[in-house]
Amino acid sequence: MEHSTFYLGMIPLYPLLGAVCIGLFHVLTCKRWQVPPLVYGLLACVGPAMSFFLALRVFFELRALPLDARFFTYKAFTWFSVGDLHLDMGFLADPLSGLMLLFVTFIGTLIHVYSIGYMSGDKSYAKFFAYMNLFLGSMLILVLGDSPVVMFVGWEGVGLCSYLLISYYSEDRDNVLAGNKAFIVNRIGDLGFVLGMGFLFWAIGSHGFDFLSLKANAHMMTESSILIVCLLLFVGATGKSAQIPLYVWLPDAMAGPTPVSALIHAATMVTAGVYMVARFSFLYVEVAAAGMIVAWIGILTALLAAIFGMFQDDIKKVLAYSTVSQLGYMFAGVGVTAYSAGIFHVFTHAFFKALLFLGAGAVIYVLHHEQNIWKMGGLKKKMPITYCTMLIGALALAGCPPFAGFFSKDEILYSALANGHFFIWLIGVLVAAMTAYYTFRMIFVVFHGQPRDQQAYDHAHEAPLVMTVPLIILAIGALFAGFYNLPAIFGGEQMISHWLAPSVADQHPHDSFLLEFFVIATSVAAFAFGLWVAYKRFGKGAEEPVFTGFARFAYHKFYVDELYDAVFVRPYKAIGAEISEGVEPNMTDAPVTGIARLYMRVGTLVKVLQSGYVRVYAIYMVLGLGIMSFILSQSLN
Amino acid sequence: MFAHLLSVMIFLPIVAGLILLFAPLSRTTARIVGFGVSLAVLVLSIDVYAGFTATGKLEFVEYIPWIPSLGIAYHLGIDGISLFILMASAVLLPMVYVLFGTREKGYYANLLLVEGAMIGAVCAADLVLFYVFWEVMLLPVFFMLGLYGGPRKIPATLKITLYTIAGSLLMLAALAYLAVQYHALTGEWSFSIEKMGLLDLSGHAAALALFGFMIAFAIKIPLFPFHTWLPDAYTEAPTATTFVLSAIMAKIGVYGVIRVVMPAFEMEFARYALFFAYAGVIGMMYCGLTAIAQKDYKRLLAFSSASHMGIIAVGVFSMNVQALTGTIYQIVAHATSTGVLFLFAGILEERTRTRSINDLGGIASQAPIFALFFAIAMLASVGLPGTSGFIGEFLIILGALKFNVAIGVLTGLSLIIGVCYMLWLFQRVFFEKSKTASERFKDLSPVESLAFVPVILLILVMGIYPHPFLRKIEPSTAQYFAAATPVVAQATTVTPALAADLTTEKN
Amino acid sequence: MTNDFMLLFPVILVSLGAIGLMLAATSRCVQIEQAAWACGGLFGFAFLVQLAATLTGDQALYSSLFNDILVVSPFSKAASLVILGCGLFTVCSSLSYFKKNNFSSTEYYSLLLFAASGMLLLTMTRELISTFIALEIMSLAIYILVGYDRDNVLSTEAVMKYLILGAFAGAFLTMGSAFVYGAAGSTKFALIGNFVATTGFLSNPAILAGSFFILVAFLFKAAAFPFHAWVLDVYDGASMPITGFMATALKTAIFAVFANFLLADSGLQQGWVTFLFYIAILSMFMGNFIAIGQNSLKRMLAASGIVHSGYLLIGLVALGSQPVPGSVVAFYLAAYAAGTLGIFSALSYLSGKGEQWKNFDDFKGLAKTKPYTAFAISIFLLSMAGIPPTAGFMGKLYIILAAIQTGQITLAVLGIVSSIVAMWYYLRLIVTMYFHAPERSFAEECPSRIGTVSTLVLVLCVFAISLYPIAL
Amino acid sequence: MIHDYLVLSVILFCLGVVGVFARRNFFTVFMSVELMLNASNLAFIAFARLQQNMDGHVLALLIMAVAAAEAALALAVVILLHKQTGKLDTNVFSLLKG
Repeated sequence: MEHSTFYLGMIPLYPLLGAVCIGLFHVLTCKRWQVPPLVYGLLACVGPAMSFFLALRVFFELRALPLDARFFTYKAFTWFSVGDLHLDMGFLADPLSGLMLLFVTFIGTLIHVYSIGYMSGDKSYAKFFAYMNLFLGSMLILVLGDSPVVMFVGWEGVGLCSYLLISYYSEDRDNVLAGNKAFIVNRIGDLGFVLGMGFLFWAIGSHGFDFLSLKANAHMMTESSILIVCLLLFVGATGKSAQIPLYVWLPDAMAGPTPVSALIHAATMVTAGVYMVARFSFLYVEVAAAGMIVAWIGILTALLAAIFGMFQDDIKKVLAYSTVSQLGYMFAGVGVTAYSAGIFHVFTHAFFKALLFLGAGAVIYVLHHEQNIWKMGGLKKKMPITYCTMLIGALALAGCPPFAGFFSKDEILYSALANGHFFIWLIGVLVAAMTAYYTFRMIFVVFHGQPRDQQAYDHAHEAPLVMTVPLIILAIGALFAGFYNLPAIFGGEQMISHWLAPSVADQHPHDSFLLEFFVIATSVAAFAFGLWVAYKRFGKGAEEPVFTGFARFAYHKFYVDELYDAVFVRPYKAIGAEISEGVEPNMTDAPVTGIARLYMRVGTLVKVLQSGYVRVYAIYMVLGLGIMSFILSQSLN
Repeated sequence: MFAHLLSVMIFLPIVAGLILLFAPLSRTTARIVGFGVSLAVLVLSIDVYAGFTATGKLEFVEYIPWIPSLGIAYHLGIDGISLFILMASAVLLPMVYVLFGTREKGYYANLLLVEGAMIGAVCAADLVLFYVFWEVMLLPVFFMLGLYGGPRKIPATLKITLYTIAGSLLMLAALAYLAVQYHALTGEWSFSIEKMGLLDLSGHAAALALFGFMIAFAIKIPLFPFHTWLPDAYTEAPTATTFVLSAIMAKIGVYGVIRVVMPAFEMEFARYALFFAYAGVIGMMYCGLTAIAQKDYKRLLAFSSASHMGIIAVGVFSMNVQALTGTIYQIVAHATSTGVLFLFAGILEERTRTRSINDLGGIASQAPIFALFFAIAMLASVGLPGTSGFIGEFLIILGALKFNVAIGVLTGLSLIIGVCYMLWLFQRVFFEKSKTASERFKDLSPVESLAFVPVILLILVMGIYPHPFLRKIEPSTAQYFAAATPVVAQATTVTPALAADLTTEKN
Repeated sequence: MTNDFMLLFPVILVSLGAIGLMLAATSRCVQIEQAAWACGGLFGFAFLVQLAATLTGDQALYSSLFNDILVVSPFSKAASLVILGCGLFTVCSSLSYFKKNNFSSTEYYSLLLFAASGMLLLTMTRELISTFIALEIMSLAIYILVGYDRDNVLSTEAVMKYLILGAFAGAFLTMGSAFVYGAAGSTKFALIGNFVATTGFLSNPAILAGSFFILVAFLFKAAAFPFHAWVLDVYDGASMPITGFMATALKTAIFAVFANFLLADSGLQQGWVTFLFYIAILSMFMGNFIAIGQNSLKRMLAASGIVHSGYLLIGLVALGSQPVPGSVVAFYLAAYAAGTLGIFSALSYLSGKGEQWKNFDDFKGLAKTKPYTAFAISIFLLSMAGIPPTAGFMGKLYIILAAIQTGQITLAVLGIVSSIVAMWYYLRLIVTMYFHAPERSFAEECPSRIGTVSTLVLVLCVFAISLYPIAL
Repeated sequence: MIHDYLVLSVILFCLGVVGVFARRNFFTVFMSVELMLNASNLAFIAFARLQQNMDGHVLALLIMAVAAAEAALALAVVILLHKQTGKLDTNVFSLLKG
């Protein structure tokens, strides 16, 4: 390419610089005078905005390229090179990363704007925005990284930021614990990632460890090794994207400020796993088994999270579980090798889930950080804009045509069925119904019926403009994002699928009108059913139910957290304590101290021999003499 | 740049230290002198670094016969491996004088002595000279620990001293054995470390000698299960001593393995490498697990340091260029992260007068700068990408994976284990509500912050742009695997096995 | 013949000086101080002469005089250097010692000279008669010096024990030499060597028993394991300077003659190597174990002396491998002498009147009040412990090298192990001096200048010997 | 012929040895030592006869001289001991021990 690709490196750099500037500025000024928060807010919005425009530029430059060579890279510098391992700090722009780039920067910017309002009156305002910018930067590195290792840099970076932002209200121990949980669980995943990279490197990495050359050399690898690598990488994905068995951190992560939940734990970071699987699609398509495992883990997670979601009473927890569940869908999608469908769902999900979170945030904001839906109710009169936008988001999430969620979900379900995974499809449909149910349960309880907390209700009012505007914009996105990939049946030409085709190894089922129609029908039916049930139960306002039997079991999330705590956390701590109290002094250190003690003992014993009687000394001599001569005589004959 | 640069770097601090010991000076003067001298060393070291052209051979060589009849010589020289330990000590030690201003004269004098001795040990190219510095290194630590240590200092002092000397005396026997073998082989006496590479020893006696060396180094590193002196010593020692011990002295143990043991005992080394690697991994997990149960943050850091040394050891024994290079890199990273953490712990102790984690809390809100620096060092020590910790750890894991899959996977566990106790520590000390002890915690003064800034920057730079550093290391490490030595043979016997089931490549 | 006298010059000098002082003592006009200075000067002069002879003298390995009764070899030269040095520093420490204790007299110094002359002879003898005579010249003088403080019960007891056991051992020596003479028909080492070489060692019981007895006598004087018991009590009873003198000069002389005796013919050495092997090990470990339990510095040092005899025995076992026979032993002796003398010369002015302070606990916090002395003592201790860069380390290194080279790897390793064990009681004193709070102000000792100076000089020696090891 | 002398001298020597550690009186102990010395003298003379040269005689004479010197010293010590404690039992003198 003759045109310079330098700006590719700038994309992640802008937010990072923003973070550094804010941080330094804060550190230098905090001691002396009080800087108006708005300054930081605006400062923070600059970086993401710049990146967004650059992302647009990337997008258009990619468009300009011919389909078969639709990528370009920028190598900032040689990162490190040891033996036959050579790594550049390089960035890769191809349709996949281009798309991610677009909506990550777009939504990121919006949420920064939103945060200005939401975080107003928070004491460590600057810190928040520094973290947010840092996050965005790392996320962009993750997206743009041209080799697994560079990707891993962003991968861990976003993990760190999520930790910092979850434990943002660090006064409260629970928040910090939630943060630790997130970081550690993510680290477990990262171990998988690292080992995966390790095997990958020793297999084919010596021919170049960036995605392009890996893709080129993938054929050298054996089935088994590909399977190993894929699974290890998927472990990483489950950690980052909260899939079974590592999903437990995401609900707790809601401890952070709501914009964080929206940006990190709904729209962008958690989808990194899906993105990574799509990135490595050239490996996953090689072995069907890997894909199958991914798909099943995904769909089961979707089911489980949906079940939990039906019984939550914290508005953010409901959304959190719906996120997990939707992520499950995405994995199901990429698992059945419908990568574009998966990414498409990531795309749409980003809009409507961010929308929902921000809406919920607005509600929480006006109710002074009240999150329990059973303390809300009838808010639609008080805050109409929030209501409308959230309704759109809900419809999108529930998969009601023609909202964004419908198309993407439908795409996944269709390709699942079309690729012959009947049960995955079946569970998918079931989950769709449940999704509709719990989404509208939330909507009804929060906005319809009578206010449950009159006094709080009276103080409620519409959120400020700086918060509602992003809501509206996102709502528009949630409305229309779906049309970008309009399936043929609706006369669309699946723009995104075609867009992604160069970078992901899709395996398109032959389109069959009948099948597709059937799938659409079923999912619409599922949506309608879920909506109907939700309306029956909560439509006209309902009191907080008392859970019994299975419901109670589900309400406590099948006691999975307790299980993990009992099986992993406690034993770990117990072992640690045991070693430091028991093993260290009594076994490892025992020989040393033992020798020392013995040695002193001997010293005191030997003193006795020095009796002080000269005769005894003479006897020693003679005895020594005798023994020696005895030995001598022995040696003689 | 002038001749005898290394000698100057070695003896300038030693002489200055001795003068300080005997001259009746005020502690401020001592501090200033100490700071000045260590800065001078720093400048010289930068000169060395600039002049160092990574050829993989010894550079800045000085050779003066000492005991001709036995071929013992005053023989100095550095290569990519020693250079970085040299740099670490030269760069890090000046900080101490800035941070701890209220200590006795002897404290600073001993610091100078230990600096000189450590530089000497790293630069020595003659076994006897190496041994001399190796032992001299210990004496200032002995005195600092015993004179200025915590309440339970004397038992700790005796333990570390006797333990370490026991090890090094075994090494003495082993190196005598080497020399005699060399004499038997070539008919001439020599203690030159390079020439020991000509030996390829095997058999029981050689194994004994190998273990003689290994025990000495294992105690210094410390490698499981020879680490038991460490918690007491690190905890009771004054901060600077702990810092020196963990940041540099431990590394000289690793350096010894790389420099002396690997070339001389190729055969035996290759035979026992797996065993030692397991020792390293077990130590990593053992200490990592122990750390989580500590109530005393200095003790916790001590165990974490030991745990990381375990990983470094794995890198040494994995016997491929990635792992070895990673080891050297990790050595510096560990010095700048864990070592610096000890400095923070020292500041914490000075200001809160407590070492118990339970008495602390909420410092992040009291002292943002302190918290920020601590966090960066901590993240480096848990090997977060973008910090110096990651590069080394990644390379080591990579290499270990090639050497032996089990070792590799276990080494990987350090990603998790390290994070557990570090986050716990950070939560209890920096987050949550602030307790009485930490209520009025004073943030770093501008001077102190300034003292830390270079290291913090180093952590980040080494994480983001490691290439220039690695370029100086790699030639020296690559040498070990250039020729078809048994080490390489051993290493390659593993690789095809691994590669074969990874790739269908037929060539 | 003149050449012979030239080579013997130091001995002659010392013995004449001894006689002269003895005569001078009869007249009142000679002050003790003057005698001391004279004695010291004599030692110094002899030392210089010997040094000159060593450095410039003919490098012939053996130059035998008085038809092979005495032999001057580089080894004997080195040994006599050490002895003369010991004498010099003993005089210095005596000077500072007698500032506190007043039982000295002119004869004291002449006896020192007598003992020294005996030792010098002992380093050169290559023949049983002269060995016996030299040994006795030395011993008799030492006996008297040990019991010099006539009012002190302890020193009397010490001399009593020493006298009985010494004479006992002497009797063994004579009996042994009788048998050897009977078998070989001559008392010259060389001829005995030839005899053993021709007839073989084990074949002849007389040689066997004789050499065995002689060995016992030597081992007794060297305080090796089963014959070590006297050493603690005698050192404890004797006065500080004399203890130092015995610990260093006497040991040097004995090992010199021991080495000569074994060197004279490899046959004997080979014959006894196994015994020496076990005795070396036992001495090292028993010495250590005895030393651990001691609270008195003198007794600790005595016990450590046993350990060092063990090392020297290793040197004797490995005699064969040394470039210049006995070089390792001589070097080790020099190193050990420097350290030990240093400690004793420091103790001579620290121990106070009637040696009231000679336990570990008496030196708590010495570093606070007397930093330089404490530092010096630490250096000496480290040297004895064999920590670089002190002389002791080099000595140990040489011993280990020699042992390994002769294939005595077990011995080398055990030697190392024992020195690990030994670390404890050397460090113990350092810890006491530095890390404990002072319990008494060390005001009452006025360190005489001469004492401090000699100590300082010895510190320098400790480093000098290690940094410029004379390639023996 | 010679052998009888030797046997005798050995017997004397052994007697001396036994005396040294069996008896407690300082005098007796020292006399036993002298006995040992004389035993060796006897051996020397005998061997001198056997070897037909004079070295043995020389040695014997020297040994006598030395023995005399030692005896003198021993007597001095005896006087000291007696002056200080009034006893000559060697077991009394065990202040230095341990």
